[in-house]
Amino acid sequence: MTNSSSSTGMIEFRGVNKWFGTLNVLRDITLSVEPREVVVVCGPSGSGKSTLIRCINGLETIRDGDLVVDGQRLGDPATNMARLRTEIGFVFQSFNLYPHKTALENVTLAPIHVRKIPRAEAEKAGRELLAKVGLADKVNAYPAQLSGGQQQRVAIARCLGMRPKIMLFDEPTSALDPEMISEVLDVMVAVAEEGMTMMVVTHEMGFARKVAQRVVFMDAGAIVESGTPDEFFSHPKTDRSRAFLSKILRH
Amino acid sequence: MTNSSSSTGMIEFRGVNKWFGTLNVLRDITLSVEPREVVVVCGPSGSGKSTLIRCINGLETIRDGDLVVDGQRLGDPATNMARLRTEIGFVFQSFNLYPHKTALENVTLAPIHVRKIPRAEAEKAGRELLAKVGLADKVNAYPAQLSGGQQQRVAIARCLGMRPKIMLFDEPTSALDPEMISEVLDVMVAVAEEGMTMMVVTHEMGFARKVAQRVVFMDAGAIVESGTPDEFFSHPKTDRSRAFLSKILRH
Amino acid sequence: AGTLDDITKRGELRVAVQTQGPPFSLVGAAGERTGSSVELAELMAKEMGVKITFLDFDWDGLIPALLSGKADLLVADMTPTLARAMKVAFTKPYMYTGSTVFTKADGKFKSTEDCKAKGTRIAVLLGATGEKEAKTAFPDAEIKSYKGGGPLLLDAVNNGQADCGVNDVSAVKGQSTAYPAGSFTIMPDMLSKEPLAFATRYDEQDLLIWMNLFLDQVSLDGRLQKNLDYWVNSDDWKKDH
Amino acid sequence: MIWQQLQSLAGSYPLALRGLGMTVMLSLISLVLGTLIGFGLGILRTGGNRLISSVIGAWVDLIRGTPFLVQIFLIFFILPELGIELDAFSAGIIALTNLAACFICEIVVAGIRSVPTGQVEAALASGLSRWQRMRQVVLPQAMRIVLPPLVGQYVLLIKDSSVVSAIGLTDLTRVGWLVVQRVPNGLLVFFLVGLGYFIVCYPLIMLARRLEQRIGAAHGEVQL
Amino acid sequence: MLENFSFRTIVEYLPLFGQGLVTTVWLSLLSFAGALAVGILLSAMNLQRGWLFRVPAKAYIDAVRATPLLAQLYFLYFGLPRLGIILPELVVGILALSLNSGAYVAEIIRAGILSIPRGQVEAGVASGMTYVQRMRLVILPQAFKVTIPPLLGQAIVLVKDSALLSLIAVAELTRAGQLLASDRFMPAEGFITIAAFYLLLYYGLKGLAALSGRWLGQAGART
Ligand SMILES: Nc1ncnc2c1ncn2[C@@H]1O[C@H](COP(=O)(O)OP(=O)(O)OP(=O)(O)O)[C@@H](O)[C@H]1O
Ligand SMILES: Nc1ncnc2c1ncn2[C@@H]1O[C@H](COP(=O)(O)OP(=O)(O)OP(=O)(O)O)[C@@H](O)[C@H]1O
Ligand SMILES: [Mg+2]
Ligand SMILES: [Mg+2]
Repeated sequence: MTNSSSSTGMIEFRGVNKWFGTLNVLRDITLSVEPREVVVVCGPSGSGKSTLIRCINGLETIRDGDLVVDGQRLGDPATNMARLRTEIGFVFQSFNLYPHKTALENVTLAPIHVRKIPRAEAEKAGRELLAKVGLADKVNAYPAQLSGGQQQRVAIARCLGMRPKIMLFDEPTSALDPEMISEVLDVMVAVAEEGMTMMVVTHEMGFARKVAQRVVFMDAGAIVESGTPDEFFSHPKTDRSRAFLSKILRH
Repeated sequence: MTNSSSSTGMIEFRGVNKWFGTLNVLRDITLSVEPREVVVVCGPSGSGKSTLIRCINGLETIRDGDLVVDGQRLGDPATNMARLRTEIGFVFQSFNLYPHKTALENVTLAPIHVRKIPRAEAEKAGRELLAKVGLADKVNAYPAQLSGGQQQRVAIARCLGMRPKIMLFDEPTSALDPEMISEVLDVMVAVAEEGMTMMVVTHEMGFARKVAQRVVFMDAGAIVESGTPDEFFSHPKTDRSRAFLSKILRH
Repeated sequence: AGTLDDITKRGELRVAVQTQGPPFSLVGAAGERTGSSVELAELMAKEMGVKITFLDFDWDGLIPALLSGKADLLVADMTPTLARAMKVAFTKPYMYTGSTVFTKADGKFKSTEDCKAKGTRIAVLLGATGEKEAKTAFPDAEIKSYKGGGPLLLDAVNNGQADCGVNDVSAVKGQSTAYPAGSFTIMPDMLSKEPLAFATRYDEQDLLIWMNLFLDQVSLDGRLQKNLDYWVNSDDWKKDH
Repeated sequence: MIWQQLQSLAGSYPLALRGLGMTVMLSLISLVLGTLIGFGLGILRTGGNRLISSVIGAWVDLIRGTPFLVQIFLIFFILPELGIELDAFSAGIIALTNLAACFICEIVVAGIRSVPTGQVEAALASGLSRWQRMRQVVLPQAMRIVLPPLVGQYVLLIKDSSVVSAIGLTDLTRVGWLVVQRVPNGLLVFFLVGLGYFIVCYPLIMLARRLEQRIGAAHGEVQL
Repeated sequence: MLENFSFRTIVEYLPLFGQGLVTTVWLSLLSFAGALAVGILLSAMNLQRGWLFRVPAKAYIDAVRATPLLAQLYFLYFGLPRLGIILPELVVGILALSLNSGAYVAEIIRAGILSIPRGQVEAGVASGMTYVQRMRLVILPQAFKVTIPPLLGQAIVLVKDSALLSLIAVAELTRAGQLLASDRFMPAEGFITIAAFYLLLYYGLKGLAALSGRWLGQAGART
């Protein structure tokens, strides 16, 4: 905590900007996520949601502004990124399962090698997690042998298995059917209630209403609106969010 | 049409079974899709939906039963699969864009080389299609430079660009936000109204209600129920589908 | 201290050889190293009262071995040309030989004159003196320089890839014995007369003087002639190796 | 005549065995060492340190770009001028190991670069250390790309080991040259030499194929 | 050997080195073109599902890879005449190098093709492309990128292997150095000059590989 800041935020964006070539993909992002808070990020496709949460564990570098995670400033030479990342779980939009490892191995790899949990114990926990997301019978299947939704559930289990302080989910239920969505969300809710900090990119408004303390709405790289789910859904403040919400409700 | 059958179905499954090792992923599927019909396939994750539609263009082979598409029996030596496939568009659950081609090239590749459409014409059509799915400004971007939802829209445009007789969509809107979903579905609806035969794996019940003539509900490799959207949503016949629907509605 | 002192102190004479084939240097059926030059070198070590160590290099490694001091002297059927002598010190010649022309016995090339026809394919060894002589003797012919030893030339002529071969006469005689008798016609006339000598370095003057003396001695007492008669001038060696 | 040649050849079998032994020893030692060093160099080279990476790159280029014969000459004949005296066998091992390491380095680099970035990101995100990322995620996937050319390289190196005859080691090829002087049937002699190499190399190729199939099966092999 | 290093003699021999270099270059170019052709053919055979093409291709690849070029050269140069086929040295040389390198190229191409994700093949199949179109438009362009570094490696091996052709009387670069070594007894001058020329060729090849990589690779690196 050498470079801790005055704020108590678990994740602190202060005037963050990012460019891809000439595209200003994150514009002046200022956002503070408190410990134990659950934040839902939504917004149109291409608005920069994935980029936003990829910045938090340093998969993307930012051009200017400060980003402080768990008291440590990213980009600071004193920050041990590998250590920090063990405290941040991440579920990728495209899963990124390890193709050469079975479902169980995908889940236990980091616990065994990073957390140094004994193999037997890690495997027991891994099996339980996979069972929780409905994959008890696919423990030994390779990713290529799994359906899209099954792969996504392995990815979620892989993240949960690390028991990090912060969890970042990038559209974690996109490949799931409604039935499975609610089961997986239940697992996530249970985790959230254990006191984890979560940022979830999702358009599952049911989930947002149920567990989120805050909804952040992004458009064209900027945070357009941010508020409690109630505020956001019932009294959207900007035209942009009203338009977005009307589509959801209509549909 | 040497091996045409008595039925007029555009896609005809007759007692189809498929195994992956010991797993009976498709059980006794019998299903007939009429020309110009739009069928929505839904069901829990891992129930065999992707496998079902992958069989239709021969990406998976079946063990027994008959599968007749556009009057041609799959697996029959007389069937020219490459020819047949030019009439079947397919949108993959995992997109499978060509990473070495730009968005536009992804869309025009098959029209130019398979349909032999002059390049200029194909590119004009491609640009229009990409604009329709909201990607006018990403025409020259490579897949790696696109967000998840943008990739998915390129995949849809790539399929539409072939103007096939039959279109198969595997969760075509999973990576999209609600706003974009409705826009893309509008494009698909417009296409459907031009008289295409469509099978769509999706859990967008809005889409199902709006354009589907029929909803097929699968579980554990078998078709559990099949009926008009009205019948299915209002009066599900089986316990299984009732349970599934209750989750959707609750959530 | 001179080279001879070093050799005495070491108790070992290090001789670089190239196992290029009978009759000068070869490996017998049982794997033993032998041949005319090899026996002469052994004789040298005996006279010095030290043991001998052969370092077996192929052609590419032979001169570096001498120049880098890995070997004290170099024993191979080497022609002491003036150009070469700019780099290494040769002893006085211990025998004379020369390049000769050979052809396949049942072929249409019967004499050296036949081989001078335009377009004749002449096989020679890369870098050997025969290569140069062939160029002057057969200006209209096509010279093919092979690498890898005399037997390869015989093989090439025998197979019809070349019409005539040019190589050292002793080598040709020695090596053709491995073929059925009468496979080759070896022309009696020689293209040239060339000396053969041992080589050492110019910074080893003492060794050079000693070797020259050695050659004088063995030719006086007949041991040189005995060696050459056994190995070069007859097929006697074939009985024993 | 053939019969007589065969008889003469049969007599040379101790020599042939010695040559084969030399070839096997030289290649075995230098392949093992070369693989270890080559993987190390490859990993270092992709490790992100500019300086290390370009130094390795320059060395690899130098070695890959020049004939092996010249390298072995420099080690055996020129190094002594700098006071490093080596016997022929050590010089051969050092030269071959260095050659192997450099070629394998390039192969490993290409393999590592072929692993999709998403995989590295997934490993980063779960906090695996640099070495764990390599060991658990990147290398196993890179091996698919690496294995075929790696074995190709092994086999090439076994054959390259014949160059050591230039510094006086009697390997299998050299034995061929020695024998052909007494048995002037190059075709036959070098057929047998070829056979000798085949006996050494073929099991290696088979082993690689087996491994490749195992890796491939786990990945869900492409059906073209 | 180095203290008396004579640049003057090297300059004297430069024309000879020049000729050798030219021979090595065009010989290697032709042989590599041949190797690519042989390699593509073999890998296409090797990737067939039926055994009729696959088995002979595999057998050929294994046999060539497991035996030294020297033996193969012997077989072609001295063996073919026994069957009544006498070819000029250069033809035999190019043939031997092509056939030899082709086996390695085949393995490299196969590995490159197998590294393409299955989804890519399926995308091609699903849009009705024929096998050839799929290969040409989807698989090979992606495979080539993975393949270029090992192909470069093979090209270098081939260029250096071409030195073996001096065995059958083809006058290439290495021979020029050997002449200097055996006429003048200046091995250091001879061999170091050869090395410098080969290094030159190597960087040339590397530049070409980088160019073709950029040309084929464009930007689509990840996913
Ligand atoms: N190559 C394979 N080998 C073995 N099993 C497989 C293979 N591909 C799919 N399966 C299994 O077949 C079943 C059906 O898979 P399928 O992809 O059709 O499901 P799905 O209905 O599309 O599911 P989702 O909605 O999650 O995409 C799953 O249980 C899956 O694990
Ligand atoms: N590597 C890249 N190079 C250039 N542009 C990129 C790159 N990655 C993303 N972009 C662009 O940045 C913008 C934001 O991308 P991002 O992935 O963050 O969107 P998103 O909000 O997650 O969208 P989606 O909901 O579709 O996943 C998009 O317009 C995308 O095209
Ligand atoms: Mg995204
Ligand atoms: Mg699916």
